[in-house]
Amino acid sequence: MASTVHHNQTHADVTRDVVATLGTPGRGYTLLLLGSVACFLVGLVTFLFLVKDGLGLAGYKPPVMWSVFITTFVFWVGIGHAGTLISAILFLFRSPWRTAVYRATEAMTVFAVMTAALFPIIHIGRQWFFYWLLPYPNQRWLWPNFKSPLIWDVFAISTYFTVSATFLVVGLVPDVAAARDKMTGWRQKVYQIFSFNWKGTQHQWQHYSRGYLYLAALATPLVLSVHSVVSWDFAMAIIPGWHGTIFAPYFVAGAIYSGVGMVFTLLIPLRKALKIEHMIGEYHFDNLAKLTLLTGSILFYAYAMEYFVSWYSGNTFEQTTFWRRAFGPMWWAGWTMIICNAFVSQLLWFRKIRTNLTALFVISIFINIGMWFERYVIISSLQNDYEPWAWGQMGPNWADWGILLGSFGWFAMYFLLFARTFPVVAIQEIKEMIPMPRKRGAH
Amino acid sequence: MAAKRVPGVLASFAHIDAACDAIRELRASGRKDFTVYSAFPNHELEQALGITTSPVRLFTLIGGLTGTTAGFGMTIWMSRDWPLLVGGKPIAAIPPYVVIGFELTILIGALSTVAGIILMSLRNPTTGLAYDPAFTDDRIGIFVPGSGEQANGIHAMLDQAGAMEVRQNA
Amino acid sequence: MADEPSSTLDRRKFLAVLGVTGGSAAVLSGCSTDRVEKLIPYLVQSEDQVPGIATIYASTCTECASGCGLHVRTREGRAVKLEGNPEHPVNQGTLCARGQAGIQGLYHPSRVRSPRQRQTDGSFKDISWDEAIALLAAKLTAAQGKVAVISGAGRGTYRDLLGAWTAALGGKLVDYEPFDHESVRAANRQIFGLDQLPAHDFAKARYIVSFGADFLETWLSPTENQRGFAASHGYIDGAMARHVAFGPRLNLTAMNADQWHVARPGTEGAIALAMANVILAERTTGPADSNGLKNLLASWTPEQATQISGVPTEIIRRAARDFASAGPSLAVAGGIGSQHRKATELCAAVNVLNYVAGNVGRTVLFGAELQSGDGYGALVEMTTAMAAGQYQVAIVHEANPAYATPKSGHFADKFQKVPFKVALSLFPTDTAALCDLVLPIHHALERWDDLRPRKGITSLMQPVMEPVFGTLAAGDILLKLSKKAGGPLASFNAASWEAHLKQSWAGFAKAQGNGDADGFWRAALARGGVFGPAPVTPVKLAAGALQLAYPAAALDGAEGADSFTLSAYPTSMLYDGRGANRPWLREMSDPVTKITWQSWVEIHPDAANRMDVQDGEILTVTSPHGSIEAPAYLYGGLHPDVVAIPLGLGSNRTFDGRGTNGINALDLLNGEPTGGYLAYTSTRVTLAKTGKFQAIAKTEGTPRQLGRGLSDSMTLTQAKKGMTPSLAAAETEHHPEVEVNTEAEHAALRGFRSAQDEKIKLGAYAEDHPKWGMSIDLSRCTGCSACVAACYAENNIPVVGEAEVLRGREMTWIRIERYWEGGDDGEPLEARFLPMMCQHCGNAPCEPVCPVYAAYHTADGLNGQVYNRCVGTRYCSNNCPYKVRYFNWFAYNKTAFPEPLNLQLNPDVTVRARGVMEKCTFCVQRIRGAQNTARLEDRPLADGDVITACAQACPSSAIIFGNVKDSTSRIAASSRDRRGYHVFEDINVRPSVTYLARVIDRAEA
Amino acid sequence: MRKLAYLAAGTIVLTLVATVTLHRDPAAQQTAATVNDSITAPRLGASDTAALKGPRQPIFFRHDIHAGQYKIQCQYCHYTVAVSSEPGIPSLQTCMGCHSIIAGSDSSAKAEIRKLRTLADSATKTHDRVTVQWVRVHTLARHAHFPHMRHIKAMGPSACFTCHGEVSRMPQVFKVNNINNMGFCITCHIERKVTRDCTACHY
Repeated sequence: MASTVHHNQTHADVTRDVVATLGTPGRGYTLLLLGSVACFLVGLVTFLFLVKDGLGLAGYKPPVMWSVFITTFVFWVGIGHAGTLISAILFLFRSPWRTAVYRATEAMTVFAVMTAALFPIIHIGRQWFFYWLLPYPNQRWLWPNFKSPLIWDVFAISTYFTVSATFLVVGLVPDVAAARDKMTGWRQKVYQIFSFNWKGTQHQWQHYSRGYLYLAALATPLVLSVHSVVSWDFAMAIIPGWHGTIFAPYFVAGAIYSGVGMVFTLLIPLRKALKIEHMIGEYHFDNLAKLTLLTGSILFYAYAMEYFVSWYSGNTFEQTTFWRRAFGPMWWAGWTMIICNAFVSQLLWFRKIRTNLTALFVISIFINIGMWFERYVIISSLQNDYEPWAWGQMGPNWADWGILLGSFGWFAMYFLLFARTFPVVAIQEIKEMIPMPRKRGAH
Repeated sequence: MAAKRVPGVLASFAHIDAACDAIRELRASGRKDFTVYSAFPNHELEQALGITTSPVRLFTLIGGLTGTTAGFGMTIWMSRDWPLLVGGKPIAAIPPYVVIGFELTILIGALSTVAGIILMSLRNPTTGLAYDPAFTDDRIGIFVPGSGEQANGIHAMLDQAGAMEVRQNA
Repeated sequence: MADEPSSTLDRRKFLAVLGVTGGSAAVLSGCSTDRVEKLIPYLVQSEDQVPGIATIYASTCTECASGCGLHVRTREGRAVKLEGNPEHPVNQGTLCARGQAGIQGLYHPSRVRSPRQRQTDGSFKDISWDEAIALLAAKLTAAQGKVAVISGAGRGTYRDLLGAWTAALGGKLVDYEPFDHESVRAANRQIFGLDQLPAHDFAKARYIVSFGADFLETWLSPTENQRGFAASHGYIDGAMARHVAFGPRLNLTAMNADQWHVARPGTEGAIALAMANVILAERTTGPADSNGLKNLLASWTPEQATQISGVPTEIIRRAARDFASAGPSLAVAGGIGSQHRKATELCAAVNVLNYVAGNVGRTVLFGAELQSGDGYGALVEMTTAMAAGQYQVAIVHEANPAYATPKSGHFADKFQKVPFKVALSLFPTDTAALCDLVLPIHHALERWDDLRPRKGITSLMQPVMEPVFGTLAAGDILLKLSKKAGGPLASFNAASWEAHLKQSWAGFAKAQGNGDADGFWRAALARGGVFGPAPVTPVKLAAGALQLAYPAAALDGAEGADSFTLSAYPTSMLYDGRGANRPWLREMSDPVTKITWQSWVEIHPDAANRMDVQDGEILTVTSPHGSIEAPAYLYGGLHPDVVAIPLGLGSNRTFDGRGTNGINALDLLNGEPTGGYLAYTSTRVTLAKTGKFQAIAKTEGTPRQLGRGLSDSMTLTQAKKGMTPSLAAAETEHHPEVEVNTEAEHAALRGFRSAQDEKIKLGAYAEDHPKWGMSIDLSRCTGCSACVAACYAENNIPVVGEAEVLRGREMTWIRIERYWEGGDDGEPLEARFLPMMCQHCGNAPCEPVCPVYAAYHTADGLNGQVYNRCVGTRYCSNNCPYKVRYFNWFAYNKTAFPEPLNLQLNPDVTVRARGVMEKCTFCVQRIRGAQNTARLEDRPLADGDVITACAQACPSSAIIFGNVKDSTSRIAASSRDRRGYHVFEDINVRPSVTYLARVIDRAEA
Repeated sequence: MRKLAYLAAGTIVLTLVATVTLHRDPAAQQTAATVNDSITAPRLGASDTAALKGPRQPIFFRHDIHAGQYKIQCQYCHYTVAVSSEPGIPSLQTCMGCHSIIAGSDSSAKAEIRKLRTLADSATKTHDRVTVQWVRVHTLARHAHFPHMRHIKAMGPSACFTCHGEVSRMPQVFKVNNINNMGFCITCHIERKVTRDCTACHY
């Protein structure tokens, strides 16, 4: 408990410090924000071109019908997972170290899913008919095909977005109220609205804490399901290299791994910028790093299994695929993924590294890159499936990179806005950790 | 909205045990209509107040079940409404529909939970009750409606229980 | 059918442009229905044009000299597809890719649209027909007989008219055909004293030897040859003819041989003579008067032949014995690609071989007299005369010698010595570009005409539609000129070309002993012509036979380590360059190399290693006569001492008027006629690396089967034993047969399937339906790609162009996969073909993954693809094991059919919009059409009511389509064949396409 | 409190059920095919066409007079409707078949028929292809194929009304049903229990 909260920190301190992060932004922040908006605009323009002239602008080379877009889609969905894991699952486990970091990670989740949700629209051939994927009543009397993993995606992603967004907002209410009570003038009015007139009466707390618990309980299986569903986009297909039973757990582990990676990338600079080092400290990163180590090792195992199974199956299609992953024309991608994910994560066995923020930050960059490439490599299985005559190479081009860049801009934009507008540290949950002062001393 | 202010006594405590004492006394004196403010949920307070489990869980349950039925109902009905054979699979195949059923369970379950929180909280409106910004910071507040002589009695009692400050508003 | 002769063309009003339904197909499949459309009625109702129903006119193909019969499918007064005329003896209902692409010549945007006159500054100006006629008439009168005429028109009434007309003028006429097979004729003259091209009956031959004759590509009458070849070489209950090929290059013909033996270029003759020698020596058979040859041939021992050609002695011996004993057998030679300085001697040798084996009169049929021109020699003669200033006016009709003759022959310069030059041409060809006056003429589908491809066959052409542009029939031009010029031409006074043709046909009718000229004409028109048997001329050895000799073929250019013998060969797609401006032929890829849109230089891998040349590296090829630059294509199917370059590209005028990319291999050749012909394999060239690279636009991913059993084959012995492909493979590879599924698995599957079947007793699936299926006999398929062309024409498949092909985005619904077998460490390189299209799987992996049911299974077993429902997730293509789904990355429907090419679009098939997936539909429009007709006639569908475009076109009838449930149908029978197998059987997708393994008659000694 | 909970759940269920059941499209109701008894078409002049529904045609051709008053069978002019997917637009020759004799009763009719005659002469005499350019009223989306003959075969000669409305009462033809509304086709196909296979129309 001691290390959760900075020693001799009072309730008032917590409120003060956190509310302090909501002040007017400095130049650095503004530049960052503008930068991310610019990136987003690049993506937007690229998208408009895709709609105008057709997907052909992107570097698609049959038989690889999916490329960077789906890669990035899966990447962002994955990022989301760490957030919900920390905020929901660790909440159920009453894990003390989560309180300081969960708000930021959960925000990350919501924005990551928002980013991911763009891709199903971007990557289809006739974007303007996207709504055909939804089961809405229409005069044709046509319904979507619920057997298609893509429809599962639609449901999984939209559910995931709604639920995690709700979870975030609900969690925010008391803290926004706290902020409100420190504010003056128009700010106060604004926060008053977002606090839904929260007062903190015993009745409010009674229903609130219960409801919050149930939300967490619902979100928990959701996290596990969403990336399983995404993994089935591949696993349900018959493509060698995709058609694997371990995909669901393997993807979920990967998702959390990549998510935590992103948490490092975001929090390490953030805590400095917002001067909340004393709230988010070594202790938290150490635990996060352990989580990374665990999921990283699961990935290690999964990779090993994939190769073993393909060899052991004696199935020539599988064998070819994995041989080419390691030694084919895209060997570099294959090894990037293995090194960044399976090997780099093993460094975290050492406490020294787990507690060295610079090291963690560097590693987190490797993780992000590695996990993007994992999806890229998986999709590259399409290059050499059953029909040798149709084999080909994938060749991303400016359009692919434009969209990728745009997605990062879009994500960063929202995250930055959030960090300055809402408490990135859960005020009331931290306070819960600090014992109330007593008149008659502690008993 | 400028609702008319409820007359009563508002005490603000810095010490949890003091607050609990006060609450116990109030309950002992047979009062239930008072309001306790705190910046975070606190077990001692809950015990002192004798809080019961919130009925929100019912919303979650019913919402969830609705979701499940909706999920399976929709998929199966829609597949049969215009039967189309794909990949030699049964027209209405259960395994793939489990996904939809599950997602809707979560979705509707979660939404109805939130609805529950809101509906339930509305049953004890806070409008017009005296309030102090410190209550979301580090103070615990107790507001007891009442006026005149009765109010003075409460005032004394709260003071004596160890409130940092007590004020009456008519 | 066009069964009435009235001259009015009103009945074929050209409405498509105005679009009753005509324009419809050209509109993309978006919901663009709100724009105002006009309905343009016919002025006069036509009896034989029912809107919405195809009308078919019989006609004749003019894409090469073989003169196949056409059925022209027209809709609302515009031709939409060319198909074979089943009654025509040459092609009997089938049609090659080049023939089908003829329709793109009709609608070609770069056609000359009005008469054009050269200005003093060299530019061209459009003028009216009257001006043009007046101008030329004046010139003709002034020329006083100094008129040279080069005619590419085949034998027929027009040629007769042109001949008489030229004679009347006192001018000289040369019949010019770039691939004229002069050497074959010369040899026949020498050996048999017959100056003609015989017909060859491949169907009857039991043993076929080709000495570099590409009879499946360009040699004489390819479609007819292929039909015959398939009939004899295709495996039918335990028997098939054997085909052995000798030659320097593994061309499509050699790829279809049971064995290909690489021979040094120019040495095939030695082998032929050796074989003849062995046959005579062993006296197995042969007519009596061949004894005279015995001593002559004695010197040509197999050993010597081995020494010269490099082909092992025992192979020659066995070939000789089998050749003699098979009877009747057939040896062919004189292919353009192997036409070297001693081509005549080669053909002579082969004549002797055929003679001693007793094939002449059985498989080699003299008397048919296939049409041919006067030969390259005659052309050169005329151009020399031109250079000498002996002509005032030169008229070139449908010929392009400026392109089709080597630069070193200086045709252009000599031709330009003629003061006034006229081209009667469809396109602004290289030759037309040199002329002073260009007169645009009708396409074969726009005019009345006839053709006599051989004795006994007179094939008619009729206008199937209004002319696309302001052109005239060449015949009418001649007659107009005659009227204008008068004088010697005054006698040509027919009212019109059509009248003249009818008149001459009246004579023909009389000659045929038919009184009712009109009825005769009517019948001929309906049938497509008058088809009788060709007379057979008895053949004896001529004196020339005893001058038989075979010296080594001389070559230009220095022999040497770094120099190679160049073989400039014609491809079956581009032919003499006529195909070069047909988008389909350019994109469909060459059947051998699978390269599209580009030129290439074939070089043997060993030589490439020696010179350290990579695939796609641009090489400078230099000969004594010129030099070209083209990317290298490493090809094992060559004699190591040979480089081969395809002909047909590198013209200055084409599709978009910007000239075909690529190079013209003729630039490297010697323009001097050798014995009256142009020697295409006669030059030594040197190669130099440029260091530049070019990505080669191949449609091939990986050319090896990797033991995945795609295109299965078995030996004749195995086939006779009734082995299944998997058993045969097990035997050949000496491993126990790999059970696809164990018995337990089979049981499980059966359970699973029956479960499936009762689960789908819902909606439309409950009723009784046919199950459409297809079978493809790989022992008949030659990889010629006629099916691909048919598919392009029938299904409005867009041409995407070189850049997109380089990104692997070609849209060929049916593609011919060409896999290599062997080739390394000494074993012979062999090719396997596999026509791959949507397999219409029972358990289609593409269907369940589509989120919007755009891909689904129809009740009659089709894998339906609903374009307008498709949102383009492309998941179906990812999940297709056969990779036969094609995506519209861009709005190809807007770019691929420039006006007026869009008039060819089939109104029964939606043109796919941008962003949707498309694929083979088993020609569902034909299925539904047949079902509609059957319903109107209250009858059930009969076997053969539905035939897919590919099956219809296939010259070797390798494709069978029909209802598998109907046990009496041909498809049901062939699906039961022991050779039948499915590709990737073990992933249990249950394809509807059954392949019958190819049978190879290996020489098991 | 429990009441509240049930209430909340109830509403959720209701909304869901509503979405899946209340989707039948009212637009997809057909006008019944009725062979109409004698009609006397109103007197109208070309000037009135602006007031009438439907696009204005180059010649004010009166379906109500031809098909209604004089009961000329649709197939007389739309000559291929029973055998082909295309109904067939009558050629000028067909019109002239009668109108070389019939010159029209009132002035406006006379005027229109005169237009027709001049067109017909010019087209046959001179060789330019000028002819009437009727404005198309019903244009089916290009990705849908509609075999007219099968519908005539199945539903009889007066089936035309089912989709095109009672043309025999229309002085100037206008669109009664949105034939590009797929629901319009499907409703009928369901009612008559005929195929709903996608590739029956889409290929």
